Formats: sequence, structure tokens, C-alpha cells
Amino acid sequence: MDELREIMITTDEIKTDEYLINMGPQHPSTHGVLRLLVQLEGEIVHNVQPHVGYIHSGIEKMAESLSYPQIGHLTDRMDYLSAHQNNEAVALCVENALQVEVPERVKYIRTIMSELSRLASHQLWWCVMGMDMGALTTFFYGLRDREDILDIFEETCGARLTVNYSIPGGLMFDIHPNFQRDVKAFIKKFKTKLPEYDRLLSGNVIFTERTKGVGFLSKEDAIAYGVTGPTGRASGFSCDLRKHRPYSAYDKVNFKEILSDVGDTYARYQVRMAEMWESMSIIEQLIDNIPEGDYAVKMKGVVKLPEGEFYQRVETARGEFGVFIVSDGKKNPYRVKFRSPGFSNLFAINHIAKGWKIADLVAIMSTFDLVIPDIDR
Amino acid sequence: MAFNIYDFTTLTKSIHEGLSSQFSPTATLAIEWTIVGLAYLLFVALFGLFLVYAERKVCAAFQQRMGPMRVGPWGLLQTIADFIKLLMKELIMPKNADKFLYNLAPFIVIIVTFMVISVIPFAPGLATFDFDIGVFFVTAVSSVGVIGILLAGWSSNNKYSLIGAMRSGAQIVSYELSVGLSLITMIILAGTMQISGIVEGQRDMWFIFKGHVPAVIAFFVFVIAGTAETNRGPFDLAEAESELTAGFHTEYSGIKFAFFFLAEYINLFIVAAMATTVFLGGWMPLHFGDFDSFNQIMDLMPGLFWFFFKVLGVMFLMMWFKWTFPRLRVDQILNLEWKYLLPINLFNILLMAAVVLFGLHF
Amino acid sequence: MTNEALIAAIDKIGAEAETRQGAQYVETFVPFAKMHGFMKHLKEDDNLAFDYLICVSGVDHADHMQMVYHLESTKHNHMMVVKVKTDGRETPAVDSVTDLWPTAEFHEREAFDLLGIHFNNHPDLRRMFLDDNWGYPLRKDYKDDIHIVSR
Amino acid sequence: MKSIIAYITEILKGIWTLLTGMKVTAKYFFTPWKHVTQQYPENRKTLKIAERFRGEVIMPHNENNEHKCTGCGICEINCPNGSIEIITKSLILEDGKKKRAIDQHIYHLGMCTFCNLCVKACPTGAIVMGQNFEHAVWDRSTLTKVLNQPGSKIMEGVKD
Repeated sequence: MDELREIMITTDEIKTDEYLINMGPQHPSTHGVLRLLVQLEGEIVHNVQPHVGYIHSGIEKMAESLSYPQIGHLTDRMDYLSAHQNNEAVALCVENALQVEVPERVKYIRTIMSELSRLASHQLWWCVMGMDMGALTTFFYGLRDREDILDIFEETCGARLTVNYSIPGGLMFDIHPNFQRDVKAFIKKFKTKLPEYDRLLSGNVIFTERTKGVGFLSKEDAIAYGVTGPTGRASGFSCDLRKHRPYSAYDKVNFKEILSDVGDTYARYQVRMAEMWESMSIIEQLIDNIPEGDYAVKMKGVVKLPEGEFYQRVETARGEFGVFIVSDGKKNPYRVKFRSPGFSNLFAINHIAKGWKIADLVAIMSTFDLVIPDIDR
Repeated sequence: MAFNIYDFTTLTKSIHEGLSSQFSPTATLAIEWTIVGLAYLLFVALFGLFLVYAERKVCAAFQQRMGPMRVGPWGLLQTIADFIKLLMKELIMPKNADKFLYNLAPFIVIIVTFMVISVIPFAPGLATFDFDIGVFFVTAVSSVGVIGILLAGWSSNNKYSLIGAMRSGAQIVSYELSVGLSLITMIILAGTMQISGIVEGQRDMWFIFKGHVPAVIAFFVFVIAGTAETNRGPFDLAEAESELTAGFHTEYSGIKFAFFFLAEYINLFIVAAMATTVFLGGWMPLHFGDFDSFNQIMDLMPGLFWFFFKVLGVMFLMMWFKWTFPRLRVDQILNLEWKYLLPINLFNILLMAAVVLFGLHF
Repeated sequence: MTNEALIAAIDKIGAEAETRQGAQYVETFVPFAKMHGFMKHLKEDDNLAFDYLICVSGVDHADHMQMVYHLESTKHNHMMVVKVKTDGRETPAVDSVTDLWPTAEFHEREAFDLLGIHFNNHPDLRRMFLDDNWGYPLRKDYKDDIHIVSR
Repeated sequence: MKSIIAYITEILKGIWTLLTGMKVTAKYFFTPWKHVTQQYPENRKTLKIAERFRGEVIMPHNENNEHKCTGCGICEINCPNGSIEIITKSLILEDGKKKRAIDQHIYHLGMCTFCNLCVKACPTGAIVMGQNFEHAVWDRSTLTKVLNQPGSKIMEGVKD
């Protein structure tokens, strides 16, 4: 017995050389041009250094020379999966600064649209998550259902991804006459598809083995690293701005803030799956009650913000999105800063992934649901 | 015997006699070897292409897609176009690669598949080698393929390749065990290792029915372990594209990549063919003991049809696995083998021994 | 906590901070020399407990740089904004708050990258998006004739 | 003994979850006619594009080759990325007064991000979004378009 113990002690001391590998900028699971410099010992991750900037597009600089409605359309291109929420953030920020009250109808439609794009984003996240874990079929099932939402967007907003639908003062168009019918049809259909997602992936023993108990993030660390959105809520960080600082019509609907206190990869997965149900419930509460009225208030041809600093927070599919506008009273902002959720979330990865295997790193990254233009801006 | 009309022995015998009357015995042998070699080459190339096409169509159907549709009717010529493309592609070699081993690796992999395929009986009279130790030969030779993968990963001078190769090594070394043990379970029932003997033993009933519970368990263990041995999903850790880009063949291009690709599909065929031969009666039609009228109807279909019908069925099962399940992690793959498959297998051998000893099989 | 109570609580810290009710949130101006101690108080005081740093933004004003910290307390659910002016704008420097909020490390790296603000005691102050010898594009005097086309 | 039962139930439960997954994919495998693929160039005729779809900016002309553009340049100001250039000319009316009119409404499709701000801002509704999305060309210069047709003039009664 003692001999055995000695052997066990010595195996602990065996150290092989650490080596570095570059995951990215071209790598199937970094979802874009993110580069992770991973320090490995065998399969074990010792350190992850994210390197960003490969698609830095200078949106903040560009915004300094654009008018406020024009900035909105640039935010489509940051987190393209939460395009509508980003638009809404800019629109709300400008409206708050000008103290413009938008009609109730606008608020309702914005909320429905936000939830639809949250659904679309989570669907894409689900299918990519499956793909990162090696189950390629999920990719097509997720995209298949997302297509319905994109069709609704196309009909009402005129674009499928970069919608540019919320503009300061209201909406670009009124909703399409078919909008309510299509949304209800979609919800009805998706309610039968979502349990299928669970049967295919969530319950699968391989999937649960790979995700349960992997990649813990404690609540304290989530707050300290500013990890928001479903990723933060899976660690028990109650950060749902829809609940804490309701904007648009979120104060008129009943919904649960999905929280989990486990904080592992599976919890992050489950929070997003549950959020899809919540999003559908929010849409159902609003879709039949859209009040009549204008779809926009009349704004001046040239929107000028009063001098000052304005900050607006909204909850996108990935977490807290903030718009910080410093205005000097001209038609262009003096400085715009976007607090993107992916940026803060990404840099917690080193903290989480240390000590896990490469395969786990991929799974953890997947549950972070990164969109690289959102990080690079 | 009704299925004798489909027996290829008469065909091969007549070719042999025709050649013997014209040439000296040495020349006859040389010509026969050439014919057999060419036949295998042709078979591997064509069946490999067919399998790639079939996999793409099957995967498309699982994913609610249509798969290749552009080249030829229903995309039938797609894989041929891909093959031509691969042939014409530039062969790229990393600067610091070990040139000799880098070039050798794909050949080792493809040669091993040819060696294994040579013992598989396709139809009555259509098998090249028939040793006493056929099953043993298959398990022994098929594990040589991992050397090719290890060489490919090591010689590419790429860390992704190396990780992939090491994973593959660990995986195949462990899963060899399950493959071997599940075959041993069936050998207990068959009483012989000779492949023709195993097939012949299933004349009245396939082994999977004859050996009932232990045979079914052994069959599933064999299919799982076989899937792992061919590096296919959900055990495709060696090439896990979301983790290691392309694993051991990251640095290979053109025809060398095609060799790996072809070998993967032929290995899939080999596993399915072994499962068919050992568990599902090889080219034997579906027979049930004394139901003579039923057996005679089944005999109307040729052995070649039965063989490929069963092989494609097993391959479909493996494709179904691949396109449904997520990939396992490297430690889980070893857990699965050592904590689950191996104990089940050992227990299963005992069970099978008891079944055979007390004559509990059909 | 109401905003008035919050202002009173912040005023207790001292550190030459000027606190007032801004358009949206409670805003505090702190001199850069005393900011770190002040921020530490904000985080560790039980009544304030600003444990969540939302956003760190740098702004280039004509004669100085300004760092803007948006803070929230997850315990009390109140928000405030801390503003720190730097001394001049050629080689601006403020204290890093990475030791208080780890997320600041990356927001500060971003501010360093785009505005050239130095952070004292920052563990890893490197460029984030841009090349090492690139200018500081968010500064108002940044000129780039090739990449920026002005109309 | 308990642990052995737990071991076996664990295996069976695992297999059951795998089988439920396989049932989902099998359902779709055996209903291949429900595929979601659309064979794009073949289905052009049945392709439905939403009427609001933003494919390109166009300037509708009526049968008399008349448009509604006054050449005010508001679209040019509202464009965030300089995709629109307005070149105006001055017309001398019958009563001798000078009047501004559009000479060329130049639209750089290659720079356009389809944000709809120009169409929204247009006071006369002269430009609208077209549904054509097949913009691939061999030569980039052909992406620069002149929206008002040659020889066209402004519609009667359209004022700034």
C-alpha cells in the first residue's frame, strides 16, 4: 500500500512541457476571427489569452462623424444577432436625452422585436453549440427554425439580419399587416420544435457528461468580471435589465428572470433554453395587445442632443449592452462608447477554462455565445 | 442447394482452368494476382466514392437537406468531381515535416485497409484469403492502421495533428480490446476462427439470433467499438474539427488527403463487413431453422445482395450515430471503454460460454 | 437607497470628491491622485457596495482626458458614475482599478489602445485591437489620411 | 449489489437518452420530402421576396419617363456612408426663373448598407427600395448607378 502511495505521489510530480497553440484567427470554433493563445500541457489548458482586433472596424470613431440616426445602423453590424436590441439602445439613449416620449405602440413593437431577435440569437447559439460539441445535425435544425423569424423580420423590417428597425423617435416602418399572424404561427410551431431540441441534445447522455460540472464560474467572479446575460445569470448573477431597469414595454409583462446557481456549462445551456420559453411567453402576452397609434413621433430633420453625457443600458441576447454618448450639442456625438456584452464576457474565459481540457474550452466558449464584431467593434 | 447458382466458385474455377491451359503455373498465378489486385483497387475506389456520396445523402436526409444536387442527376457525379479535384490539387508539405514519414503515413493507412479487406467473403466463392485465423488476422492487421495515423500526426510538425494522433492512438489501443473481445464472444459460439467456417456455421440461422442475448450485446459492443476504431463520430476525436481543425490530417492535401479520406470510408465498410460476417451471417440469406419454404424464398436472392444489404444496413446505423450524437471528450472515451465496454464484454464472454456450454443457443 | 442618501453616503468618503445628481445618475468627480482610494471605498463600503463595474470609457476633452466609470451595486441595485480627469492630455495617467474589479483590466487596455491613457499598476497594459506603433485613434487630433475619408 | 444495479440503470438510462435523440433524427430521415433546402436559381419564379425587402435603391419612373426627384440632396446628407451623390443643374423656366433640378442621382451600390435612411428622409418619395437582390457583377464599376433615367424629367406638381 505504501509503495502504491509513493507511486501516486511521483506521478503528480511528472511534468511534461507546456506548449502553446493558436486557436484562431481561423478556427472552426472561435466563431469568427478571434484568436486564443492557449497554453497546454497535454490536453489540459493552463492559460488562455484572447487576442482580439482582427476585425476592429472603428465603429466608435466612425460614429463621431455621423448623425444619431446613422449611428443606429452601425450598431446592427456589431452584434449582428442582437441587431434590434442594439438599435433600440441607441434609439432609447437619444430619446432619453431629448426627453421624447414614444407612443405605446412603439414600445410594444420594440419589445416584441427584441424578444424575437433574442429567440433567433438563442436558436443560432443552440445550433452552433451542438456543432461545437460535434453534433452537426443540430446546426440545421436550429437554422431551420431561425429562418421563420428572419422571414418575419424581412417582412416587417425589410432586412433579415441588419434590420435597422428602431430609430430615434420610433420605428422605421409600422408593422406589416401579416406580422401578428406570422408571429403567432411561429410561436405555435416553435413550441413543438423546442422540446425536440431537448430530446436531441439536452437530454443526451454524451452532452450532459460533457457539460455538467465543467467550467464553473462563481457568482462573485461573474460580477467581478462583469459577465452578464445568460452567462452571468447561470452563475446566479441577477443581471437581467429587463427586470431590474425595465425599458420599453418590459414593465407591462410577466416573466421570470431565469437564474441558476450552478454556474457550469450545462447551467449556461439550460438558462438559454429556458429563456427561449420566457421570450415566447413575453411575445404571447404582447402580440394581441399592440395598441393603436403612431409608429413614430415626428423628429426634427437634424437630431441634436443637448450637451451632456447619456448612458443607456439594454439587455441583448448576450448580456448587458450599453451606449454611452457624450454630446457637445452638435448633430454629431462628441464621443460614443459601446459597452458590449461579449467584450466583458470573453475576458472571463481564462478564469473559467483554466484546468479543463481543450474540448471543454470549446464547450465553454460555445456557452459564452460570442459574436466577434461585438467584441472588436 | 438452391443458392449454388449464385456461387462464384464456378466462375473463379473456370477462369483458373482457362488460364492454366494457356500459361505455365507461375504465370497463371501472376495473372490471377494481378486480376485480383486490380479488382480490389477498383472495388475500393468505386465503393469508396459511392460511400462518400451515400454518407452525404444520408447526412443530408437527417438534417432535412437534399445533399449534393448539382453535379449529375441528384448529384450522382459529385464525388467523382471531388475526386478529380483532389487529384489535381497541389501536394503541400510543411517545411519542417519529416519528409519520409509524412509521405509514408497515408500509404500505411491505405495498405492496411487493403490487407483487411482481402479476407472478407463477399459472396460464396468470392473471398481471396481464407485462413484458419481469419478473425484474428482482421483484428491484428486493422490495428496497424493507427501507426499510419500516429506517423501522420507526428511527422506533420503541427501541434493540432500531434494532439489528434495521440488521441487516436489512445483511443484505438483501448478499443481494439473491445473489438477483439466481442469477436471472441462470437468465436466461442462459432467454434472456429476461420471466416468461411463462421459464415458456414450460420447456414441455419445467423449468429445474432442463434446466440440471442450475449450475441446481441456483443453485436452492439462491436458496432460501438468499431465506430470508435474507424475514428468516426461520435468518436471522431482524432479529427474533431471544432477542436483540432482537422486533427491528424490537417497538413495533408490533394491525393494524400484523399487516401486518408478513402481509408476512413473503407474502414467503415470493413467494420460493417466484419459485423455482417460474424453476427449477421455474411452472405448467408435469412434462414430460420426448419421453415423450408421461407428459407427457399430467401435463397432466391443472391449472396452478394445479402452481403451488401446487411453491410449497408450496419453502415447506416453507424452514420445514424454520427449524425445524431455529440462528440465525446478524450477522457470520457477511455472511461466508456474501460469502465463500461470492457466489463460488459468480459461478463458477456462468460455468459456466452455458459450459453454454449449448456446448449442454450438455438 | 435614494439618490440623496447615496450622495450623502458618497460625500462621507471625502477624498475631495464632488458629487451631484446628474441628468440620469449620481455623478462624482474625483481628482486622479485620490481616485484609487475612493474607488476602493465605493466597493468595500457596505452601504455603497458597488461591486459591478459596468463600463469604463475614456473621453478626450480638449485640454484633458476623462475616464468615466459606470458602477452598479448588485446588492442595493443603485448606480453611479465616477469621472476622473487626467492631468493634461499628452501623457495622461490614472490609477488602474483592476485589483478592485478584474473586468477593468480589459476595459482599461481598450482605453489605453484607443486613447493612449496610461494606467498605473495595470498588470498587463498592452495594445488590444491595434498595432503597437499605431496612433491613438479616438483622440480628437488623430489624423489618418488613408483610412479616414472625410466628406 | 446496489452499486451494480446503479451501474446497470445508469447504462440503460444513457442508452435511452441516446435512443430518444436517434428517434428525432430518424423522424426527419424517413420524411425526406419535408426538407428545408430551396434550390435557389431553379426556384426563382416561385421565390417570394417581401415587399419591404431592401435590395437596392431605385427611382421609379412613370410611363412618361418622369420621376419625383427634385434634387434637394436630403438623401445625400442622410446617407451614412456616402453612397449617394446628387449632381444638380439649373433649369430656366418659361417665366424666366431659374429652378434647381436633378442632373444625375448617382448611387454607389457597392457602398450601400441598405439602412433605408435615404428613403425615409426623401421629402417627395422619389426613391424607394427595390427587391432585386442579385447584384453580383464582374466589374465593380458597374455597381455605380445613375438612378434617374436619361432624358427623364420631374413629374408635374412635385415640389420641395
